[in-house]
Amino acid sequence: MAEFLALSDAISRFVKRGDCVALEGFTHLIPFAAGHEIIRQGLTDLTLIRMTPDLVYDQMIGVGCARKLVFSWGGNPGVGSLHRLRDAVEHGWPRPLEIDEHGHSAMAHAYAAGAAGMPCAIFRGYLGSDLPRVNSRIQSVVCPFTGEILAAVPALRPDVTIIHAQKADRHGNVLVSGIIGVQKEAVLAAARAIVTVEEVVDDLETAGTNAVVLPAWTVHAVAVAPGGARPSYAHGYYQRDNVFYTEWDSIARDRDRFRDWIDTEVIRGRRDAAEATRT
Amino acid sequence: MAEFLALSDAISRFVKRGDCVALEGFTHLIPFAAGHEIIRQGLTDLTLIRMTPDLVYDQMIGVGCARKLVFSWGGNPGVGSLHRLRDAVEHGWPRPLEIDEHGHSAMAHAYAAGAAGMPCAIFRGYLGSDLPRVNSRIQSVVCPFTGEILAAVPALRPDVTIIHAQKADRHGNVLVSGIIGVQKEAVLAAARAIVTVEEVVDDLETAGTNAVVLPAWTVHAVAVAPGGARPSYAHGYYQRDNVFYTEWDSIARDRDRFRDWIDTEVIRGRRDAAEATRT
Amino acid sequence: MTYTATEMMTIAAARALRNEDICFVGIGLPSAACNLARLTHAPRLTLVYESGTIETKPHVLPLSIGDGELCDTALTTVPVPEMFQYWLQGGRITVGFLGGAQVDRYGNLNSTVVGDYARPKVRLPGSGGASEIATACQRIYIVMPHGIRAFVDKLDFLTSLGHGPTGRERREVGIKTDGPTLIVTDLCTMRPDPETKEFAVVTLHPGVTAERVRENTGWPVRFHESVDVTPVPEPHELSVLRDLLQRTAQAHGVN
Amino acid sequence: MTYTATEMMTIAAARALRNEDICFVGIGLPSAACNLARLTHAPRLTLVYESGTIETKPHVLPLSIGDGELCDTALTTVPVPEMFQYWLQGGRITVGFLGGAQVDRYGNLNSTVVGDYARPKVRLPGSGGASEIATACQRIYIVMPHGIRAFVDKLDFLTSLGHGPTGRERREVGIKTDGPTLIVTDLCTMRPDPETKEFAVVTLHPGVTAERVRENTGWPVRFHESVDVTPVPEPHELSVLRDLLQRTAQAHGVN
Repeated sequence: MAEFLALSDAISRFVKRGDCVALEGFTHLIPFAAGHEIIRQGLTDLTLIRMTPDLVYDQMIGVGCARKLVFSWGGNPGVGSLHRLRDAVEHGWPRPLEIDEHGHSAMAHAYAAGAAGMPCAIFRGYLGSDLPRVNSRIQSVVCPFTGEILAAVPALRPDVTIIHAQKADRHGNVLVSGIIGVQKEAVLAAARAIVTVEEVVDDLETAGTNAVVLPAWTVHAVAVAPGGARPSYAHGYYQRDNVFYTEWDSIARDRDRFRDWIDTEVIRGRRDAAEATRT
Repeated sequence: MAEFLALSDAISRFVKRGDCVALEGFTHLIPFAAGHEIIRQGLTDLTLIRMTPDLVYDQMIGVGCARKLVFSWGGNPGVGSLHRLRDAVEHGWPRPLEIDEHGHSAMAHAYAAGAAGMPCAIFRGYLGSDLPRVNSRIQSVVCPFTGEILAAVPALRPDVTIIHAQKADRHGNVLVSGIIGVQKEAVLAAARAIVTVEEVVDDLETAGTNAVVLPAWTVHAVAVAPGGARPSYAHGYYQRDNVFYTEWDSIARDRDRFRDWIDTEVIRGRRDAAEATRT
Repeated sequence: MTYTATEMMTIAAARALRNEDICFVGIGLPSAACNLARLTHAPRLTLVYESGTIETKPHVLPLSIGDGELCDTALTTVPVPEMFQYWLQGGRITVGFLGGAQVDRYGNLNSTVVGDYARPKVRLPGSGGASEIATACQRIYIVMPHGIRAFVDKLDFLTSLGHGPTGRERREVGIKTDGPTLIVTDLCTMRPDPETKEFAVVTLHPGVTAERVRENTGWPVRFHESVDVTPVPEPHELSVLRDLLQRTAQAHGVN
Repeated sequence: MTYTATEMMTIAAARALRNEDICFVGIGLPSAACNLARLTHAPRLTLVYESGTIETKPHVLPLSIGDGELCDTALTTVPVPEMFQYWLQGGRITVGFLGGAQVDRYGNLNSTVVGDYARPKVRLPGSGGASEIATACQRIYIVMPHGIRAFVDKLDFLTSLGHGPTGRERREVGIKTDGPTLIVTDLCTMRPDPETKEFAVVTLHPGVTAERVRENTGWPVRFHESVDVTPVPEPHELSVLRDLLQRTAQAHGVN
């Protein structure tokens, strides 16, 4: 049952060194505030899962949080490379990064399988691709009715999933809307789930609709974090900061400039974050 | 691309003798008007697919439309037996009925697999049950990662799916809301889809939401049929006629009384139906 | 206050539910029991119906599993495939209620046919969600009126697995959920032996004799070493249940 | 009107789309081409983005595949698993746009690594949706600027299947969709040979010589027996494209 916690308490209580952690949000509602809190708490040896690592994982990988990355597209959307991710894979800086690489379809199916309590997902995929040659976690099964060979991947079962959502009600029920990505699946697939929200409201106002609602009993902690998805966006609250996404390219290209940015904006930004939640 | 047709034209154009037909709607939005039109058009040798056959299939089976039934729960919900279904299975009246029997989980997975273009669905099911012993269309696959034996069923791929929905817009896009069952999956799994609707509106008013909308290009015909789900219900329009569901028990118990009812209410009711759509 | 055997059965089933439970509810007696629990001692009980309605708080009992009332009063309504995939199979349900035409001493259930499958004497409705509810929920509560044709020595057909034909199959297949842990009838309540998994009577409803249970059970039924009397229905329980059923009858226009 | 090579490429790609198409759109050039088609000759063109937005009509181009603009202007927005299950794998998409760091003569694409997979010289973003888009859509259009490091004799890694390493593998595996039927570059357009599936130049953009295409292609590139000149961009096409890109730059505050 969801508990309302300060973000720093939610992270320290539910995320442990060495955990398998998914911060999801398909371009929309990316939980940056939670990612920054993980950096501030100095968590390491994490296995990070995310379809599109985006800037948040570039930052976490760049400071050395991660031992391994499970992903399907690792770029700066609309801009180019994730330079910290590339530096880790190409040069092992600041530490070597193991990768478990898939396609989007595989990852989406694997989250759905995790949510459904299945050990694996099957789909029609990877036909003719080299990916199964380099990833032993891509296998196959034979359809017992048609003989067709189908791709199989293990279900994703994070220790912790963290998402950002628009609203929670006072019971801790959560509403996600707009581009909803794999957020529901990632939460339901996880052993523990943390949701940061823009605001807490009396009523989600979804009665009788088919809105995407996560009941409070599927979530362990709700943390109020207004702006918690910036520089990505929260539909109905604020827009994507495309200028920052573009600027990130030059910040992340250079190891020193990156470290300065983390120090200024994330580590020393701790006080600002704390103040923000107090208001 | 959806064409607006009279219900009788939609049925005569898209449903053929011997077709595999799914009329879906999980208790809610059951397409009775379309089922009655199939009876009036004297279509036979159909394979009928439906999770919960309900009264609409009791009626279609009772007049002899069906050669085979694919289903997972064949009762009169809240009341008792479907006597026409039982008569067909127990005594071959008015003709023998082959059955392909599953559980709800299997049927739901099989529709989803059909919508997803898969040849089969896998799930954790039928453990210890006798159903796989009597239905050769229940097989298994082994998870290549854990060795777990999982149930497998063939995807459902109806020749025609028919559903009833609340609204279409003038392009033929369809909105379904409330208890949505497997309607979306059944439409997307089918080669052809017919949707009857309560009304046509200028705007579905779902912009920016995650409402269940079927684009016009997934539907072949839209037919306006106000009250087309009666005696089941259309959320936001009218309620379930529980009295009729109860009365059906005594109507359907007796072959003669059933035939009288069909003759009076469905066959001779044709005129009424035609008048209803004219107003 | 006087009460009927069915009221006793419904109330005994309701009492087994806790605030923390997330309950997969079937129509009929289970629905009455779950809503009675919600309206009395377990106001935070979470009810899930297989039609896709999650955390529903119906004011009247639904006649069908997909009545509009369930959707109107739900926290959210999901598609049926999602219900079976993410919610039932996903392992989120603590208690599933089941019944059937036949039950055996190990809590296995038949809701498919009486007689031979290919040439049935009685064609029953079939599994519905039961075959997976039986193995995916943490615990199964069985609610069925006692009777010699329902409490049978051997099922005609095993639709939904209890503890298996010999009481061992569930564990042998490696199923991690508990299976049936309670049977509530109009005569008594029964619990399985921790080792053999055979159900034994643990309480007799007030006024019911052991003999009457024996007469209505198709196997040599065992009794727990200390059989208690089921606590008599409280006036509060009875009045809430009767109000609920009366509201329901009025709303449905049935009787 | 003068125009750039990139404008020519975008316009040539847009012209290949029809009103009846249902298009799986990637970010960048494909998005510009698809929306240009929608704003000119194919107003009923249906655009689907992998973020889940169906039938979207963005006023400005999205910078990312999941911009709010796509959702605001969509007929409906579905979860990402549903997008890949029911919409892409379900066989509902007629045209998929792909690009990559490398393409070979059979339209196979690499968007994974330059160099060895385990010790890459350049770690590229990876497949994203491409490995399944390549086989699930009815047709694939490839849009990539010409260059000797991109149009290669042999891929470092095959991310997304075109017609296969020898042009036969697609058919051999039994894939029923057409695969790549068009490559549009900043120099020319190419189509595959019906038999060998090797891509050959069918039109050269105005002012481009065959020699220049040869110099920028890493294999001995073939030319169709009658190579035409790509029709020059119409003023209307150019002005709609430039308006779109200008609106987009303003909206994003980039440049």
